[in-house]
Amino acid sequence: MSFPLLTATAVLPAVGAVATAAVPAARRTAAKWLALLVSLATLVLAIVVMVRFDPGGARYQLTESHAWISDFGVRYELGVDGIAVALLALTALLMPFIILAGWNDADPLETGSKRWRPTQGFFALILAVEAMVIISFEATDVFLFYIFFEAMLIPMYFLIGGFGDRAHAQGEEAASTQRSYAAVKFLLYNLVGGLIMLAAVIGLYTVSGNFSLAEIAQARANGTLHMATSTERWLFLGFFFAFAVKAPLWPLHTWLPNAMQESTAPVAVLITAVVDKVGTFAMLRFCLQLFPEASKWATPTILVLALISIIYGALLAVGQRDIKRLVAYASISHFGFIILGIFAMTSQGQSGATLYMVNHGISTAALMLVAGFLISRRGSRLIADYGGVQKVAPVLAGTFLIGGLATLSLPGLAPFVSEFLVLVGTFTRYPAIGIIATFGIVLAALYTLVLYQRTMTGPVKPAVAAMPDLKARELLVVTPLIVLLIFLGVYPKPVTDIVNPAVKQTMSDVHKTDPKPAVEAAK
Amino acid sequence: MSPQLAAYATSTGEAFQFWVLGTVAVIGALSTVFMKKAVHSALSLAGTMIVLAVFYLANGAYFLGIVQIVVYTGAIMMLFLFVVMLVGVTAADSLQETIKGQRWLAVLCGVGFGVLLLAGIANASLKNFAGTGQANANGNVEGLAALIFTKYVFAFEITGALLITAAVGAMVLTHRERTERPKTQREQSEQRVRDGKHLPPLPAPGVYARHNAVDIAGLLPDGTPSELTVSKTLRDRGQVRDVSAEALGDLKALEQRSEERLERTPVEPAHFKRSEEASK
Amino acid sequence: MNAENLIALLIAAPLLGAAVLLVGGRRLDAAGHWIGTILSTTSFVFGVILFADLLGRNADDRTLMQHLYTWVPVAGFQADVTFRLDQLSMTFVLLITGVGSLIHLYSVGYMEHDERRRRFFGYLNLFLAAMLLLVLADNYLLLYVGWEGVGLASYLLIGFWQHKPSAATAAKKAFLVNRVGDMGLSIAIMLMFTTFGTFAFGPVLSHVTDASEGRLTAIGLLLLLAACGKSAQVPLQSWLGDAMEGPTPVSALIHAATMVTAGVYLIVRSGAIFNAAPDAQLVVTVVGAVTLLFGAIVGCAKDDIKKALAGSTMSQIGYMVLAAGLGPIGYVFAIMHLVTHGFFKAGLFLGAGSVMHGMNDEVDMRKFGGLRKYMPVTFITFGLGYLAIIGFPGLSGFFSKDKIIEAAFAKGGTEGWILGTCALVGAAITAFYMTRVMLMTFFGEKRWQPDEHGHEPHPHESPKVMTIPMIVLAIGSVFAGGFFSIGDRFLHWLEPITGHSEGDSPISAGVVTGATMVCLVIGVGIAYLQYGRRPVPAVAPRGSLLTRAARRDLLQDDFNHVVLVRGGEHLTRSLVYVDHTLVDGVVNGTAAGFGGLSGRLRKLQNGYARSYAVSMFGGAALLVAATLLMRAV
Amino acid sequence: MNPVYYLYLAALLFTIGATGVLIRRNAIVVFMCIELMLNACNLAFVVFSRMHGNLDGQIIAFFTMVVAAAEVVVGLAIIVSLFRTRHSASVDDASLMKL
Repeated sequence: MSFPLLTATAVLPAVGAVATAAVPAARRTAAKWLALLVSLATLVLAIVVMVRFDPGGARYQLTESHAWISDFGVRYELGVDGIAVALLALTALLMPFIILAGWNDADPLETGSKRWRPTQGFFALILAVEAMVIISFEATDVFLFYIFFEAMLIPMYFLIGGFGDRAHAQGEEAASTQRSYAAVKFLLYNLVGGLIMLAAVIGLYTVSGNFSLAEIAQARANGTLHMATSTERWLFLGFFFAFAVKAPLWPLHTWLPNAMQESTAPVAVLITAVVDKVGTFAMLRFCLQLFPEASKWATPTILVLALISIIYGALLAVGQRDIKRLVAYASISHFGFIILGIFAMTSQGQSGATLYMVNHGISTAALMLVAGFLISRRGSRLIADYGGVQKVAPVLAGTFLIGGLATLSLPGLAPFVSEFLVLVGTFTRYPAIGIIATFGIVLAALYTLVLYQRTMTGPVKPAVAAMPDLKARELLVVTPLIVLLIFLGVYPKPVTDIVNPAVKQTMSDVHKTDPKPAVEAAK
Repeated sequence: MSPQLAAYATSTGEAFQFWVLGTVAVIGALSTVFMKKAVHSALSLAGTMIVLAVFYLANGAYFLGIVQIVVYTGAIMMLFLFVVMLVGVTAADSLQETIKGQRWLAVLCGVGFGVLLLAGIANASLKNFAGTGQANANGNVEGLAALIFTKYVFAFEITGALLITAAVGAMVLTHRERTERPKTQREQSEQRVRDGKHLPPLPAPGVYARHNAVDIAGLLPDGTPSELTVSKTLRDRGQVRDVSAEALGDLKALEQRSEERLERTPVEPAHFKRSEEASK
Repeated sequence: MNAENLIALLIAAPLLGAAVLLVGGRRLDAAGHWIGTILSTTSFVFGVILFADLLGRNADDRTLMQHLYTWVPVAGFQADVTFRLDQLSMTFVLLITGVGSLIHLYSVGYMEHDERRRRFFGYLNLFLAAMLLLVLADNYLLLYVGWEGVGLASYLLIGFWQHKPSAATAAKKAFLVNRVGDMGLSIAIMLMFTTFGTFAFGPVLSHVTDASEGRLTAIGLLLLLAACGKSAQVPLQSWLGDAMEGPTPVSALIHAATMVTAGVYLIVRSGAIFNAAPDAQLVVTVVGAVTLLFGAIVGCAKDDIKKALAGSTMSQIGYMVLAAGLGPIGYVFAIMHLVTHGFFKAGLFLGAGSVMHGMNDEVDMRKFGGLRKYMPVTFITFGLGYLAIIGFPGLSGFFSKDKIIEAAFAKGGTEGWILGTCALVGAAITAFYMTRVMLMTFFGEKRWQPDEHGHEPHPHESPKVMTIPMIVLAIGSVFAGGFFSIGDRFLHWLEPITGHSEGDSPISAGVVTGATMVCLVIGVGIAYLQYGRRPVPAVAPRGSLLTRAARRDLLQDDFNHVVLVRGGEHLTRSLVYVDHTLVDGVVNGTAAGFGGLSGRLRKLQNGYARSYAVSMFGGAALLVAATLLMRAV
Repeated sequence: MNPVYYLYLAALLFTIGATGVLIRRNAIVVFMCIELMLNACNLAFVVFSRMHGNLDGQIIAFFTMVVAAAEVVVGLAIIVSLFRTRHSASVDDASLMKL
């Protein structure tokens, strides 16, 4: 039996999480280094996965399959296609930066009880999330996926509720209340989604007698597994609802601003850049493959919702006064684009959406982490508390600007490629929706530049006058992200090569082909 | 008459016995529930159990019938009575309900459940009674023994373990481990002095009493009863009989009579404030 | 080495400069400006080498292609990084790198005292790279990259003095307005993709005839929207005036000579599409005509020398767009005017910069006057630029503008008459406002006063490093037009790319030239009467309604403010409210409902064992009932 | 007479016992009611035994008795120790089964 590479990518951070949690209270720094090393080792494994993955090969590769709960046909089945590889790489890539950015975020304020170990907990939780996200990307068994899709909520809950920004305008107590509110809101939204999905998972089992994604999809394609139209639609809705909450799609989005606002910047990145991607990824992998007809049936509604997300998220971002909230609404807008791309049912749309997931992860990480550095310096999240930072901390401002430019999809940076692909993909099938979505890019420019203008330019405010520029550790976080943004903007081919075959497969699952250009169609 | 029919139709004697004793059993059960005093409940229950023992016998369960009388009525019910003694024989429970709606709900559920059960039995096709004749051919006890030591041997062994566990459990629960050396009398008295408690021997009950019952508190000079005179167990059970009103009445009558005889004017009764009362 | 391989180096040189200067940090502060200038000049040298190579080829073999790599391959969507160097892009390359290098040189002096000079040069190099990418791209998507790239550079440079809120706001405004235009370009690309299955220049432009006219018109209008944004044409012109917040070299390079002309490039490059979509063409000419008058009127009313020049730029680009909208009759002249305008407008801006440099960064022309004595070189170069822009016979502007006016009449029919008349009127107004600028700045009495700190400006000539570029540009403004026009050199050079037709002018060329001259004289005359004969008041008079409107950019900003900014603010604010109360409220309401319900239910849990026993018993009863029912059924 | 009447009697006794559990507060009486319920079940088992003609029902009843004996032992011990600490044998005194 070959080495279970995929299992290793998930087990490594899981073991790392346990080990980190076990580090004694006094050895905080050791815990940090341990977490960092584990995340780097995971990254190495992810790179090995990427290298071993053959884009021209079988659909699912590096597969592992073991019986688990044989009574219910639940199997421990892992396998990756191009889309999963891309997201796996993204997750593994972002983790070291998240850990490095949160290096001092969870240090105990005062050295109180000897058993008090928030730092260890923080990093252990982050690694636990990594393990669960990775296995969600790899699972090809619906039940296995569901378990980790849900289990992810537990560490996330503690990360949101337990760790917040240090200084808070209304004092620690108010901050703590708001944090718990945000954490509970996050948990409730996602639990409701998850429960509905559980019902759908059970329903799927009763219909198919099987949990294996590949087998069900195969049976659907062969026609050996017939689902009544209404059954398929209900099941689809059950799955989609959970993913739409996670993604999040308007109007199920309101947990995200709260969660991102209250958590520390690295955790906010973890939420939006990594965990939420599971939702959009699952739409692509599960909704479309398992329920192709229902997906097509629901497409118009979903497209409209995605469109609303795009415009609505952007407009709300413009109206925000809190930096992190602004980024959160911007993310809602971007998730709208991703969902739009997925359900446009064109190669460009779906490749673009996958690429978008990766790029959005990197760009949001860059923007949010720099914003986190900024906030940690001034101790306020309010945009109005800043001004003229550019003068005192030019490198910080510069990196912030690049992160912002990536968010507004400036050509030459990675998000542009994906956003354009999504728009083109949508436009070829639904021109009107494509055009309206394009307004999103104008609004993106508006909220990004307004944010930059209000915080970084203008006369230097007294409160920021003594603000130090980025430190070496912070530069180490931001620089690779920016390099990656530029690289993927200039040369995204490595990713598209991996993603394209998988998208082709998905397209054939839903029996859709790209529309022909008008000129050819006329002939 | 075929054997089957014989088993099906019971003899007239048994029918008579059933109706009479059945009535007794139901009455016993009802009084178990509704008697105010636990002792009465226990006795009623014992009666019901004996009736049931007879029914067991009538149904061919000779061994069980005897066991029911010996073990259940003889041992278990006596255990109940012991506990009732410990806790207080005469203490009558108030049947006043304290939880809102509890009684109504209970009765409703009870009646509903009963009706359902009866309906269920009535609905079931219970026409064929094989009778225990064949099974008891080699003797009831032998038949049971054969089953217990073959088919049910594991259950039997486990039951044994259960009984031992129960016995040990009962001991653990009721046994109070002495964790320190018992105090000597000297130490006890020193302790008492240090705490400022009642130093002299406790007063005897029945002062000014109409009779010398132990459950009547002795009266203090001002006529109030002193609970110290009653044993602690009775006090805990709340079984101190309050006769102060009568005693005071007696006292008054006595004073009046002596005044009349001695032709004196009445004096104002003194108000005492005793530490003993304050500590109460 | 093949000439093709040099193309990428054109872009690489300034890109390298930008990277080095922006990443290099403070270590490069001392040498940064020279690095920037050298790399920009390197690019120019490459440009000249390539130009020589092109000249050595046949007229129909002057298109060089360099395929670097495949950029975004997704199914039918194939975007390559391929460069195309033909006569049209060559013209732009030379203009961009040439004028760009001169302005780099000028900036060495102009920005000498700015502590962030290194970064300024980094941005300038970034701009050059993006602009070169724009003109060298072989497909619309790559062009779009350059298109937004110059927008970014423009944003960074307008807002270079970020500590001034006005500069930061102007930069943001420029970027946003441009984004609206960019939206047009991106939709146009999508439409091309759905129509032709590609967006590379070659296949799209050669298959135009296969597509329906409706689609082509749509593409054309969307491209026009993009051009309006980038080239500050009505209705997206409002950002250009504010963009003058940037340092003057920026205004000269980006907002006069190169970037703002990108729209004209786009239209000329997509000529095949417009040729097949007459409706779109008509709209282009209308936009051009409206803008040329609009810009000219705004230019007349501004007292800020840079804003007056900005109005002029708008107006001149209006000419170009008008010409480009005329189709093959006008393409060549649009580009020719673009080049000559590049020279003289850059020269004028540099002159204005020189004036400001000597006047403590004062921009109000009412506080200038009589400067010709103090700044002779600036005066002469500015004067030559002035003569060129008003179309003084023999200078550059005369040749190029005259041709455009002729071409407008040559459009034929009523349209031709209207457009030609507009162009003529524009020429008169141009003469008026430029004369006004000239008179108010260099003639008359000195009107400057000590500022609030008591410092009286001491006007002085700028250093050589600044005057040399001005002189070079002045030479260009004088001779470029003549050089291009003699023997129709420029026409023959560009014709293979753009095509050319003479049109049928209702009036002869001579008459048009005469009319233009008359307009010129009228414009100059009125200006002289108003500003040359009478002293210029130090405080602007209230003026007529039109003047006041023109000072406010013909109320465009007010319109934007009321409709877009206010409306947008209300919209976002109400949406924030809706999100909080309605969307969140529904969810919270549900939660509260469950909370209330559970509050009721928890009363059932009173802690009494007997109570629980009742529920158990009830449950058991229900189970029995259910069992019986099942059996009954 | 049909022996099925024994079953009616068993049902009746069981119901009475159950209701008693619910309405009495004295733990000892509650316990007695439980015994009553167990006995009712035993009666039913014995009758079933007669009905089926084998002794399995009696065996079950026998086991029930044993278990009941164990239960009583432990239960009464609990009541005694409860009474020692609380001076009361009312089940309502312990209303701690809530949050």
